[in-house]
Amino acid sequence: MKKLINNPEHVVEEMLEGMVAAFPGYVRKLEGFNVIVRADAPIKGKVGLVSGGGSGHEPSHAGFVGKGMLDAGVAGAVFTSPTPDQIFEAVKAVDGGAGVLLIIKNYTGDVMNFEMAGEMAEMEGIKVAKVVVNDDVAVENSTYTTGRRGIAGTVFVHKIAGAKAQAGGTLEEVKTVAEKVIANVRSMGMALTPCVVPAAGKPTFTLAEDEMEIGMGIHGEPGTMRTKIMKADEIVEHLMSKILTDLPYKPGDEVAVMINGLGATPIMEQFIMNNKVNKILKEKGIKVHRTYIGEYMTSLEMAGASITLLKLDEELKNLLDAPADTPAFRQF
Amino acid sequence: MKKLINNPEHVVEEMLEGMVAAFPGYVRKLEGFNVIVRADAPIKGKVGLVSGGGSGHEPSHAGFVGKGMLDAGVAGAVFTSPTPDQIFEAVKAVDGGAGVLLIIKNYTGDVMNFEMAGEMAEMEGIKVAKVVVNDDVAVENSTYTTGRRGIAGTVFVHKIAGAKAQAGGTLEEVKTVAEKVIANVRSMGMALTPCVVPAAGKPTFTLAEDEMEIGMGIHGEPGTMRTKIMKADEIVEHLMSKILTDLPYKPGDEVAVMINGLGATPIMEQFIMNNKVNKILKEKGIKVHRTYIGEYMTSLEMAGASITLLKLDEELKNLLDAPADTPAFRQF
Amino acid sequence: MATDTAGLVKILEAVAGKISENREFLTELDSAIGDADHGINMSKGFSAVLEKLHSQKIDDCGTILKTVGMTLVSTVGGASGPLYGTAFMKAGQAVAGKSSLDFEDFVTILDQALEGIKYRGKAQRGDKTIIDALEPAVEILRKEKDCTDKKAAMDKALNAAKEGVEYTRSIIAKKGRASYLGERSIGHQDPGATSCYLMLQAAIEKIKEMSGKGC
Amino acid sequence: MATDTAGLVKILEAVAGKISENREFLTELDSAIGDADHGINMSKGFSAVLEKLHSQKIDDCGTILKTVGMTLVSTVGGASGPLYGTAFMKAGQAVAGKSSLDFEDFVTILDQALEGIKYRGKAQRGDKTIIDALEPAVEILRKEKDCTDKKAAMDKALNAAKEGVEYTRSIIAKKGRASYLGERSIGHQDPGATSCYLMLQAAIEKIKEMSGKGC
Ligand SMILES: Nc1ncnc2c1ncn2[C@@H]1O[C@H](COP(=O)(O)OP(=O)(O)O)[C@@H](O)[C@H]1O
Ligand SMILES: Nc1ncnc2c1ncn2[C@@H]1O[C@H](COP(=O)(O)OP(=O)(O)O)[C@@H](O)[C@H]1O
Ligand SMILES: [Mg+2]
Ligand SMILES: [Mg+2]
Ligand SMILES: [Mg+2]
Ligand SMILES: [Mg+2]
Repeated sequence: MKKLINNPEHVVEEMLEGMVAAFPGYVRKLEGFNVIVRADAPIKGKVGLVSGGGSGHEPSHAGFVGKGMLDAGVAGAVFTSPTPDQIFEAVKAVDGGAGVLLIIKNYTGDVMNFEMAGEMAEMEGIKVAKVVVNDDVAVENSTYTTGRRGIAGTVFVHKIAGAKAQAGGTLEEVKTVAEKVIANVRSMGMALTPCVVPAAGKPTFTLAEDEMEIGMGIHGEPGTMRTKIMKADEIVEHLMSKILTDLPYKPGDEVAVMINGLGATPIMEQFIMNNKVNKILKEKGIKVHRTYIGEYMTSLEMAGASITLLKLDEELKNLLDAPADTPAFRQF
Repeated sequence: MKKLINNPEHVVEEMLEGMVAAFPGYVRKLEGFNVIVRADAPIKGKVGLVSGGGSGHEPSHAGFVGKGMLDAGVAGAVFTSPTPDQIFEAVKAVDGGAGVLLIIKNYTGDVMNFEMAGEMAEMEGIKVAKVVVNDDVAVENSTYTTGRRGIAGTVFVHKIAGAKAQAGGTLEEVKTVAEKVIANVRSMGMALTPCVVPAAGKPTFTLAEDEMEIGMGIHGEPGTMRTKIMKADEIVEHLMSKILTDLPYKPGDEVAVMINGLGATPIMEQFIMNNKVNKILKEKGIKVHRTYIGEYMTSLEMAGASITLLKLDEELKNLLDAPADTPAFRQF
Repeated sequence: MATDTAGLVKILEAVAGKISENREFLTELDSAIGDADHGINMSKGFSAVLEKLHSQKIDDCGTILKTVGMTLVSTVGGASGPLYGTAFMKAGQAVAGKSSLDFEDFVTILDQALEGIKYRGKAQRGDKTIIDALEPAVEILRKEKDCTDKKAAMDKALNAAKEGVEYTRSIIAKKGRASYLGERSIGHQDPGATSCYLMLQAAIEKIKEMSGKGC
Repeated sequence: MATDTAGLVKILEAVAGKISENREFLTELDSAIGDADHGINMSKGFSAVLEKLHSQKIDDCGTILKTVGMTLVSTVGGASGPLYGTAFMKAGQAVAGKSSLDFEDFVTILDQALEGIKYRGKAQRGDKTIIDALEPAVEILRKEKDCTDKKAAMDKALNAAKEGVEYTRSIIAKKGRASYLGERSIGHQDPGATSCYLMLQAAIEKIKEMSGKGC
């Protein structure tokens, strides 16, 4: 295991301290909790947005805490949902009287821990709503099972719900627009290499020198297909065909694109992928409103990337275009 | 070699196309050249800033083309300086009548190719000045040799010279402030793994599973020391001791910090490094004015990071704080 | 067969010990169809439980169980934290104020634990979860609530839990992380069902040991 | 011993062939103390040179050499592109307008090439660069400019270049990428000095071959 760390047991605390040291104007850490909140939280009258999950997906979620996006990011142990008491602290710290929206990625653990935190908050008289993001089309959808995983599309929920809250939306309105994003966002990823959870010290799966995994999860959950490495264009075609067929698209539709590096993917390769994404969309007559390229929802040092498409209407476009100023997401 | 590419021969072109497709509002590509310029170039009356070098360091340099930073980024083959004709095209495209500053990293090839381009431009009557960045303290300095390499500190030159040009500085003024940055910026890096140049298909060097290289260059040039992997804190101490002793520092001094991931380093680890950097500076009474964490000057998929300190005075602080809006560097 | 608060703590110590002994085993099961942390999470939680229980003397069985639940919730994380946490908290509510527990209480506790897990996780039997071990045991105990041979009833219940664990090998996971595997989850024993069985085993052994010969 | 433009093109073809044959070898040398691209860069450049020279007929030796130089500059990149490019461009300037070249011109060409490389790279003998091969050869040719046995003079010059290449093994690199290695650059032969020697070797062989017996 080659890592720039001191002690696997302390990675989350040291990371959060290093983050606050870097961005004191943006964020602060709740003493005794692995919770990052806006430096100026709570903001009176504004709906508070709380997201979080296991660590190892940086900059998600604490990196998106700031004006126009989240009010708090709760950091669990690496790849492990945070516990309800941590989430509850976050909720209390950011509630400005207008209620708090919990943005949850659809994993059993995350859903249950956030739910319990929500119950705790409601017992204290804080209005809480929640949305569950499930954008990963690699996983078959079914109401009888856990359903799809939440991956990089979550960042669009942060952005758009964040803009709505910043604009003064009520808890109900913010929740409604978050659900609209969830209904319109689809993602899928692939990996060239696994990653190593610091405390485990060994890779979550193994891939031969000429193999890749398609559709794996951001915690290294197995994917839908293991194949020989393909060319970037072929990989993009495969991912895009899954993403584009999961929602009805027609010429003239507009989308936001996100190419999300999983941790070890050179930016060069992310741009090469976007080149093909763009060509495919052009062929289909789908217009790209905005593109995001970089690391948004990583899996430690996994090599690979995910593609996310968010289908836009006027409301979503306006909210996506609104400014945001956070450590890891800035837009004028 | 595990890469998300199509053909090693076309990586640079496809990357640049993918970049323009992602950020059409920010940049465009000069037809037939591997040159990215501001979408609105040339800007009448503003000094033009041109930087560049081998590819593989993304987002350097094209990612920093935009308001408040560069006017053009010239992309050579991977790890190979661009040729003078390419640089010359960039100069012509961004000259708004006030002259052009070439920002060059100190590598023999880069220096000579930019110099020739400058000669070509002057023959066409374009005023050209140049600065050479040499921030890497890993390399012994001497006027009799090639001298120190230019690495991540170059991004501070882009930022500050860019702000000066944006504010209407003359070529002479922009050059002077760029040189002030160069005189005050120091960096040093380390690697846990090598990287693979696509056309070569094999790593530039090899490291055992428990080894790391300290002071290597961003093209995989050998470093000053190969040792067993150390804890992040020890690594940071070593790098900081080299950086902090290379310039006189006293309590009360102010710096900008950059923790630069080399490509495969999880953001988590960059924050952990910053935690220690911050503690060391605090102990010495040095004040952190701003911190930048992320990928600025990468080496493809190398795992590792560099630390950069820029010693600030009022002028540099003001220019560093000025807004910038580029694909890879945004600041309100 | 009855136990006071000290006895309850002893039972919980046995449960904690069992989990700690099986840390690697549970993690290994989770690595096949999950994310290789079930043993780690659970033993971290029960270490915290032991610390908590030893740092204060609580003279109410309900509060003891609620404390266990709250500690698990705030230390385990993942899926099993809220599930087992809710289970213990619900069980604690059901015996609130009692300074000693009898066999009937034991049945109530497991019954309420099952309710808690179902409420929290919304899974049902056959989804390849904790429930596949717990529900068969609870069903037997409910029927045998008024039996005379409590020991035999407990053994029968434990055996049913064991069979439930075996059964999880043959089915597709429909809840939790293993559900992403679809068909590929078949053939693997569920970590949560296994930890549930181990906890029951430790508790029942300790109860039998403490109650000497007969109840 | 004199050559027209066609002969000059043949000499350049021989040079290009030699570089292409030694593509791997030069790259290997560069991998020890540089970035493993010298052979790749140079052969890419000379492929472009051949294409350029074959796509148009130029009837002036100076323009031919300048074309070679400009092509190298715009295709090789790195350090060797501007260095060899400047060398050929300077050489071309020195024989501008000539439709044939004699031995004296050959000496001038190499002399000016050396000047070009020194101007561009600011290195001097002993820095472990191209100059360590080229300057010894040029010094001999300067002295022998008016000799009678031109062939012997060329052989002597080539030999001096070869010794220069050998010499680079024993010294520390002070310029170029290898200089970052400091002491560790000792023991390795310089790629640029080697490519320079190989080019001289190919040119001189071709000149001797074309001029038959005696000049
Ligand atoms: N909805 C659910 N209801 C009951 N048990 C569940 C549910 N989801 C998961 N489980 C149980 O949790 C176990 C996994 O626990 P653990 O590994 O600690 O959590 P995580 O999956 O978050 O890493 C599974 O083996 C399964 O028995
Ligand atoms: N300043 C200089 N003057 C003369 N020759 C030089 C100089 N710097 C480097 N060289 C030569 O260039 C060679 C390396 O060329 P090449 O590998 O093509 O360029 P790069 O180092 O940019 O990859 C070295 O072996 C050396 O002989
Ligand atoms: Mg887990
Ligand atoms: Mg090179
Ligand atoms: Mg697990
Ligand atoms: Mg080289």
